Amino acid sequence: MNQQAEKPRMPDEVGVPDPFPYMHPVMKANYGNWDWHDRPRPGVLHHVSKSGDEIWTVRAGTQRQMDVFTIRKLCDIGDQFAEGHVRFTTRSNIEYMVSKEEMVQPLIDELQANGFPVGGTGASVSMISHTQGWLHCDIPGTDASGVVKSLMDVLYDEFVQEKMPNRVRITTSCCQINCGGQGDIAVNVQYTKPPRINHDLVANVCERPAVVARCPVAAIRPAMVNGKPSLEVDEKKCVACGACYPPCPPMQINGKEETRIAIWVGGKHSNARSKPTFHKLAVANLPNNPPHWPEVAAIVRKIVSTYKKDAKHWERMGEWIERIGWSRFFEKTGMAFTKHHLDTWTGARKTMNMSAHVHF
Amino acid sequence: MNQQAEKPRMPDEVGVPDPFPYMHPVMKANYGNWDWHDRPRPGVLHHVSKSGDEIWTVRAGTQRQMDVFTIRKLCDIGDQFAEGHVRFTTRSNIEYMVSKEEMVQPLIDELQANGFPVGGTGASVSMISHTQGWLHCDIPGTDASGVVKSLMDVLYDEFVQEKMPNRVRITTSCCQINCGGQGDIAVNVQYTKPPRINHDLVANVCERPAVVARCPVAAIRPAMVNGKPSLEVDEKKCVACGACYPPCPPMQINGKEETRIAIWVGGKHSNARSKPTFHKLAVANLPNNPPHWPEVAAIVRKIVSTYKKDAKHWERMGEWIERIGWSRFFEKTGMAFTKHHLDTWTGARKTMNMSAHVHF
Amino acid sequence: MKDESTDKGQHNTPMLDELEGGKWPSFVTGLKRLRDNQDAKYAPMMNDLLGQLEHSYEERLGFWKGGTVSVLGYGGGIIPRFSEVADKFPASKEFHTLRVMPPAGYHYSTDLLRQMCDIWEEHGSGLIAFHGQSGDIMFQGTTTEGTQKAFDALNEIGFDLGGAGPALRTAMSCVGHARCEQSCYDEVRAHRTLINAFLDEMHRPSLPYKFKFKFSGCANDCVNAIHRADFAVIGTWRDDIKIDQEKVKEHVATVGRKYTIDTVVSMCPTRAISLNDDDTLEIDNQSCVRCMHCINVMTKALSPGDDKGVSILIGGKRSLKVGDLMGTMIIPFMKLESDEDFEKLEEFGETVIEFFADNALEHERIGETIDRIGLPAFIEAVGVDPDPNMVNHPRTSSYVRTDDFDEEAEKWFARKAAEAQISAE
Amino acid sequence: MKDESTDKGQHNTPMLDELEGGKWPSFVTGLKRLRDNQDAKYAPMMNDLLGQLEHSYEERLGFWKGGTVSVLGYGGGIIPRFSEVADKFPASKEFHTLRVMPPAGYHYSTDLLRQMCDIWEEHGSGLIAFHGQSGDIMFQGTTTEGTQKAFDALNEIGFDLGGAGPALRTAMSCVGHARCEQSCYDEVRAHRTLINAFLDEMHRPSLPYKFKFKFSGCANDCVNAIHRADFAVIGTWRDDIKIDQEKVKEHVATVGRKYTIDTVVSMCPTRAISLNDDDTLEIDNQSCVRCMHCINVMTKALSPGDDKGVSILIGGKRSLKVGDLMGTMIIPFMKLESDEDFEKLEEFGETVIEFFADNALEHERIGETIDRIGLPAFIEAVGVDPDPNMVNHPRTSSYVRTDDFDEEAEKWFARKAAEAQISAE
Ligand code: SRM
Ligand code: SRM
Ligand code: SRM
Ligand code: SRM
Ligand code: SF4
Ligand code: SF4
Ligand code: SF4
Ligand code: SF4
Ligand code: SF4
Ligand code: SF4
Ligand code: SF4
Ligand code: SF4
Repeated sequence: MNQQAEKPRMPDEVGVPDPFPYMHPVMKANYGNWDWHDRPRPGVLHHVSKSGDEIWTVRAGTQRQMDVFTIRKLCDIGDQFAEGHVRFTTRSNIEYMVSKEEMVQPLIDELQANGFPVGGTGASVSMISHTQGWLHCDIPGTDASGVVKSLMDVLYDEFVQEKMPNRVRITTSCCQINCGGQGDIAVNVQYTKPPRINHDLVANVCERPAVVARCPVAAIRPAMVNGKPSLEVDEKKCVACGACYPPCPPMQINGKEETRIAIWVGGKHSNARSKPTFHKLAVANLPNNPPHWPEVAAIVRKIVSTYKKDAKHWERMGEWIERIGWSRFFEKTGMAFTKHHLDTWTGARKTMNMSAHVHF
Repeated sequence: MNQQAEKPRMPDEVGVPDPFPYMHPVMKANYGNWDWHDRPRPGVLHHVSKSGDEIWTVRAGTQRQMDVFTIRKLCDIGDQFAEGHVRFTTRSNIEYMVSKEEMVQPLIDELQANGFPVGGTGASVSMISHTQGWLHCDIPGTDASGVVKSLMDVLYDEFVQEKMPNRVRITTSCCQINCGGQGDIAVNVQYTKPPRINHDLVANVCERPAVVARCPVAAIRPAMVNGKPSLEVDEKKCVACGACYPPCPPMQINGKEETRIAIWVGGKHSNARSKPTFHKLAVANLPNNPPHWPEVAAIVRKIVSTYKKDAKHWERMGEWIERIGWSRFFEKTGMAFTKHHLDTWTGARKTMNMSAHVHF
Repeated sequence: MKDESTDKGQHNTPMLDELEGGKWPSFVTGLKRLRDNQDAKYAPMMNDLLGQLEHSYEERLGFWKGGTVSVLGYGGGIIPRFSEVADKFPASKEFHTLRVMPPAGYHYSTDLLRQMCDIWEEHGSGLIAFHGQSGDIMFQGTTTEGTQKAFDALNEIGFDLGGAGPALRTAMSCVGHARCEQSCYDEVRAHRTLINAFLDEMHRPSLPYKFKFKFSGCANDCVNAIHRADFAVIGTWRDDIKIDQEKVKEHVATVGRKYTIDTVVSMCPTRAISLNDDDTLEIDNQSCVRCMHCINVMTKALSPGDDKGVSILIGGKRSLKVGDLMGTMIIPFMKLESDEDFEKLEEFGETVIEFFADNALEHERIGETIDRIGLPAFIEAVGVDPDPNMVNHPRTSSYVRTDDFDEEAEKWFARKAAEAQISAE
Repeated sequence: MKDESTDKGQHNTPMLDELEGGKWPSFVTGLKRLRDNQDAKYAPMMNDLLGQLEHSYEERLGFWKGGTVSVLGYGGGIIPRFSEVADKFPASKEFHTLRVMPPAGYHYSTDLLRQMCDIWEEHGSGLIAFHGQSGDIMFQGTTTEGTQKAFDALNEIGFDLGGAGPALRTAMSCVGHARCEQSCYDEVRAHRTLINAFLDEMHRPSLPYKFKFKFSGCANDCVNAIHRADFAVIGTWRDDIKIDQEKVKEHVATVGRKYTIDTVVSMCPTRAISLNDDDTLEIDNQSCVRCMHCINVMTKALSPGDDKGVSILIGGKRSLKVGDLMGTMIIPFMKLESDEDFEKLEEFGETVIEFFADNALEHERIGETIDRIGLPAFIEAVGVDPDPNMVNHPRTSSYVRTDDFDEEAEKWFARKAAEAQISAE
């Protein structure tokens, strides 16, 4: 900016880096040529190539939001026990690939000794997908890292063993936007009150037409308040979705008591058997209770253990519930079915049971 | 009205008549006490009661729109061979109930001798459900009786035998209102042009706000035409549904060439296996070609024979197509899949394939 | 074009004549029989009717228009038809239909049928349909004058008009209890109880639009109730499917293992059935959705449970305005055995009809009303508690205000506690 | 409340401290390690960061706000964060995140990871996430000044910023070809080809809203592409599943017949699988929808066919405005092996992005655009022919004007004839 002589460095727009320089040599050599796999034990995958090559993968949990010391510790383990190559999974687990079976156990031992749980494979509860929360986001209703840590502490045993009917993929989201997406279980912020508007700020901070346009139920209209241009919310219409808050921070949607947690179940991304599905409301209005969110944890635990006990092998959470019926799901998990569970959004008609299929 | 002395007869509002006086005695005696049934041959049902009583039912086709001579002939047969009790089914077939097995064959012989096809049971093509058409309705685009007669002539063999994978239930409707409802195959009028308005009549005949309200796409607006209050249609919006025609006959939707036939497949009412479904468009724009509707008949025949050859036992038309995929259905039946097959109506999103499930 | 109007004899009907060939019974032949019955009053009418129909076949257009015709004391039940081409076909210039309610379940004695024929030869065209798509006997073709006379005669032998217009409509019920082992309730009684309770709504149309009841004894739904009735009553059961394992084994022995797996096990919509290695069946009744399939296939080995009753689905209709709707499950289970049970059903029917009368817009079916106001508002209005069986699944959208969730949940828990109390007693 | 602002030392974090217990690795412990690394430039920042976070835990509110920060030449890729409580926690008043694209498939050498750590200790907070939900490496916590420096250093070792704002976003691809036998195409190549072709859209945001690609090697969809990508590329195959019947028999012998029926035969979504009496499998490949289930269960006995390629689904997103959408099947099959195949994929990607740029409203995802204009209009705009695989089933509504049906049908027949021609050649 000032009298600096140096010419500013212009970026080298390299784009997505080539992974081959970093890839484990056995994976590189057998790229696109794998034949089958099995899982010798929880946390370990064993892949066999058509060439006869084999590779063992050991998967371990991390806290995702990692300090460099943790990362370097993981590197040390990788250098010492695992040929210096790792990858991170879609769920922020770390994977070590080794080319010899006898390297598996020492690697596991070392990981465990350093507090990294080995597991997350097959029919386990894998790491919960993570969002930013109070640590970094500008609109959060809760803290993702804290919720995830609390839940993973509770679900630890189900991470390190494979005793579920099928994989359980949990997501958290720290506001209703839901960067965490769909899950077998989704722990999401649910706002319960319309935004409280700080009318003094709206005129300066918010592009009013854009805010009006964001509201999914057309509940916002421009208005003059105290002689200044502001916005007004029709509280009868407002579904407390919070969509107006990011483009207009003076429309505060969060509140110490008003921001609540809802738990959703039966979301599924894979196309295995059934088509992908959205998750469905299980319970709303749970308190947003740091640092341990015990009410949330209790329910997640209950859902997981009921699924574990009741579902058939390979049934995902949603498939299990569809089979036994939602009545029984609510009964077995001790939750309530309310009018709020009946969909009222666009296309609600298609969620109604227009058949005589009935579960008793 | 004039100097008539007699007091007018006031109705006796008896409502739905009690059927027991007319019911076959074995049915009456075993009302609510049946145990199992089988079908000894096409057109014949055999029901066994928990009491040990048995009853045989012989089902025969009729033309539904019956002259009294046909009805009396059916009565004669009933008196002579079938204990004087009959019923008509949901599909206008007649059923004779007999209490002894040895009465079955003579009854069948007599029905056949008189031109009444015996069949329509089990995995057959039953009578096509019937609407009024040119014979009686005030808005028809085609003739139901004629279409049904033409098709049943073509499908006769499939009525008298049970060689389909499961029952085939065909419906016809003589305008887009579709009194015939959903069917494994539905043969329905499909309008192809917006209504032609006779502006001179609108003011006298039509309650304009009611007509405007009927349009599902809000394509009608009140307008002054030649100085008279009339209606105008936005032809870009109009989906040629014909809903404005019944409340406003000057909005003529029918035309010698413009009224066409569409064929739909995969509607299902039963809850057996899959939930009930709506039928889906197979082909549109077929000519409305009396007296034999050969283009329609050819396609119905093709669909029926393909289903017969290809489906698994107990699969209904729609279930079969879902299994083999719509691509293959269009391929096997030699029909075209066009942009018009992609739904554009409310809730269309839910008809899209939001999965990687794909048929090749 | 043939010169029909000047020809005093029978109209030429070359196109219709084509429909006398083929093996299926011909309605044209029937119409001609009536035309040719020269002694009968209706012969000229049927001649012109055939003429007009042939004219339609040529022009590919219909030539009837509506109007207003009714019988004394009633506002509905007649479909009036006036010819638009009466100049050419004067004898059939009026050709009204009487919609008459049949005995529930469509049972007839031949004697009764003959009486009906006689009446309709006397006062009408001799053309009768068994039945219309809504289940009416349709006496088709009479004059305005004949309408009243025919009605009087039919009424004398115990028959009444059905519905038309914005009114309660004629209902349908399957053969059910009378001849079907799958039947889970007394369809005749339910059908007659409900319709006869609300006859006023049928005979003096004053509802926002039509309202139809249909009754099927089980989920096979042989009267298409879910698609085609505003109020569908479907038989079901709450306890376990009854299995005769010996008959299961016989079935497997007869049709084979693979075939049994393919047609029964694989076809169960909820994977509730498993084939044991000894060729018996294991049915997980908690997963079973009472679809009827396995019972349909193994009519001897399997049957519905003993704790029978009905489900009620509301809102079926065809496509006008919003598109087709099927009925939505509103009452998953209602016992239907005792007099009180039937009274409850009647009360619920009344509640729903009243709701419809008070809340539907003009020309709006109840399914559309539900669509418009939402399921939660509807069930609240008719006094039904939310139940998971009403939906395929709970909401997927977070766009809802849940600050009273805990109170709503309390209602559920209180209800469940009360139910547990009752069943413990 | 503790008097944090006056305390020159470390903030008390009693609530956060609670999260150091339990067996799962603790992010709090990690943050404290950074705070406690007194030599490091970032230690004060991390102390205040912990302080602000504790404050959030107490108040149950977030205290960051956005702003504008970028690196030279780029318009996106940085998530700027300014503290609203900087008076209390001044050292972390700026705490921006760099979104950096990882190697496709998330492969790292330990060496590379160490380099990244070093850079982030030098120019940032020492806090890194592997990875964000969109797949970025998130270097979290630096000042506006540090942003540029960190970027420069990362760029030097071959890394580039990912997406933020109304722009092309960072993509994700599953491990696929590198270690998975289910993989049906070269995910790395597809991922790099597409994203690197459109980098300009990522680095200089000018689209109506975000646009995400995701790549999964098969229908197991290990990167959640269908729900969470505007453009999902999913591996599939056109020919038959490969069966090793001997391995099938071994599987049945190991797990049992009943178990095999219950977990494989009954679970196939299209009843394409039948168990023969000799414990081999019969698969009806025309009914198979490539769901992967049976292959997942019998990894040794079954595998995808040889004629592999990809399906493309467009329009996935989360719930803003219209509610959640999943991608719709737009290209049921595209071969993806030769250079030309990859060029075609790139061309199609470009067409779609251009369509999006030209037609979407502001802040409208492409799924919403499709919803608004209808599928027929969308496919026409991107030059794709209608295909039955795009829908669960054809339309059920008759509300459509079909007078050009025959011409549309001709297109289909011509297309099919041309295809037959090609495959005959
Ligand atoms: C490593 C990873 C891909 C990556 O590039 O990072 C991966 C790897 C494998 N997945 Fe996956 N999946 C991975 C995320 C996913 C996800 C996405 C997610 O978790 O967010 C899904 C979709 C989940 C959903 O539906 O919501 C996913 C759905 C599957 C399925 C389908 C399971 C089902 O029945 O629905 C399979 C099939 C199977 O289990 O055999 C599968 C199978 C596999 C296999 C067996 C594939 C193979 O042959 O190598 C791999 C080992 C699985 C295991 O853990 O036992 N993978 N897999 C991801 C590990 C995440 C983790 O650390 O937990
Ligand atoms: C960082 C991250 C969460 C995480 O901790 O992993 C994230 C964080 C934010 N997301 Fe997200 N989203 C992240 C992945 C997602 C995903 C998941 C995905 O990409 O697979 C989704 C759902 C899929 C989708 O694209 O719809 C997602 C759906 C949203 C939406 C809703 C979009 C919609 O159409 O419904 C918004 C709101 C918006 O864009 O206006 C949003 C907006 C945001 C913003 C920018 C909030 C805002 O408007 O200020 C958050 C910035 C937080 C921060 O301080 O860093 N984020 N966001 C993820 C990106 C990290 C990365 O680059 O790797
Ligand atoms: C007589 C009749 C009821 C009546 O009160 O009139 C009737 C009678 C029986 N039906 Fe039905 N169904 C009758 C119309 C229907 C209808 C409605 C329709 O055709 O418009 C349906 C719904 C069709 C649909 O889904 O669109 C219907 C769907 C069934 C089913 C379900 C089949 C399926 O797999 O989807 C069964 C089960 C079966 O076949 O075992 C069934 C079974 C039966 C059984 C076997 C019940 C029994 O145990 O007695 C009866 C003999 C069936 C046969 O024909 O072999 N009935 N049945 C109707 C005869 C119509 C006709 O003449 O063709
Ligand atoms: C006669 C009959 C067809 C047949 O030949 O069987 C029939 C005939 C007419 N129907 Fe219908 N509908 C008949 C059963 C049905 C059914 C089937 C059913 O009840 O199961 C349906 C579909 C189910 C439903 O209720 O939606 C049906 C759906 C309609 C509709 C569309 C209603 C909707 O909401 O979509 C109309 C239009 C209207 O009411 O405005 C209609 C209107 C008509 C009118 C009154 C046309 C008009 O507005 O002038 C027809 C009089 C024809 C005539 O001259 O007799 N008809 N109509 C059926 C009644 C006979 C009977 O009483 O037994
Ligand atoms: S879910 Fe909401 S609060 Fe959490 S990171 Fe995403 S946008 Fe931010
Ligand atoms: S919270 Fe949602 S519904 Fe309420 S005003 Fe804001 S955008 Fe509209
Ligand atoms: S389908 Fe149309 S034309 Fe036919 S009877 Fe019904 S309303 Fe009349
Ligand atoms: S035909 Fe249908 S869409 Fe067209 S103007 Fe009439 S009611 Fe409206
Ligand atoms: S609906 Fe059920 S009870 Fe009624 S006839 Fe059909 S199969 Fe029997
Ligand atoms: S009735 Fe239907 S759902 Fe129940 S076990 Fe039989 S096939 Fe399965
Ligand atoms: S999506 Fe398919 S190919 Fe990719 S890792 Fe998962 S199972 Fe393997
Ligand atoms: S891949 Fe899926 S659809 Fe295909 S045969 Fe296997 S289980 Fe069935």
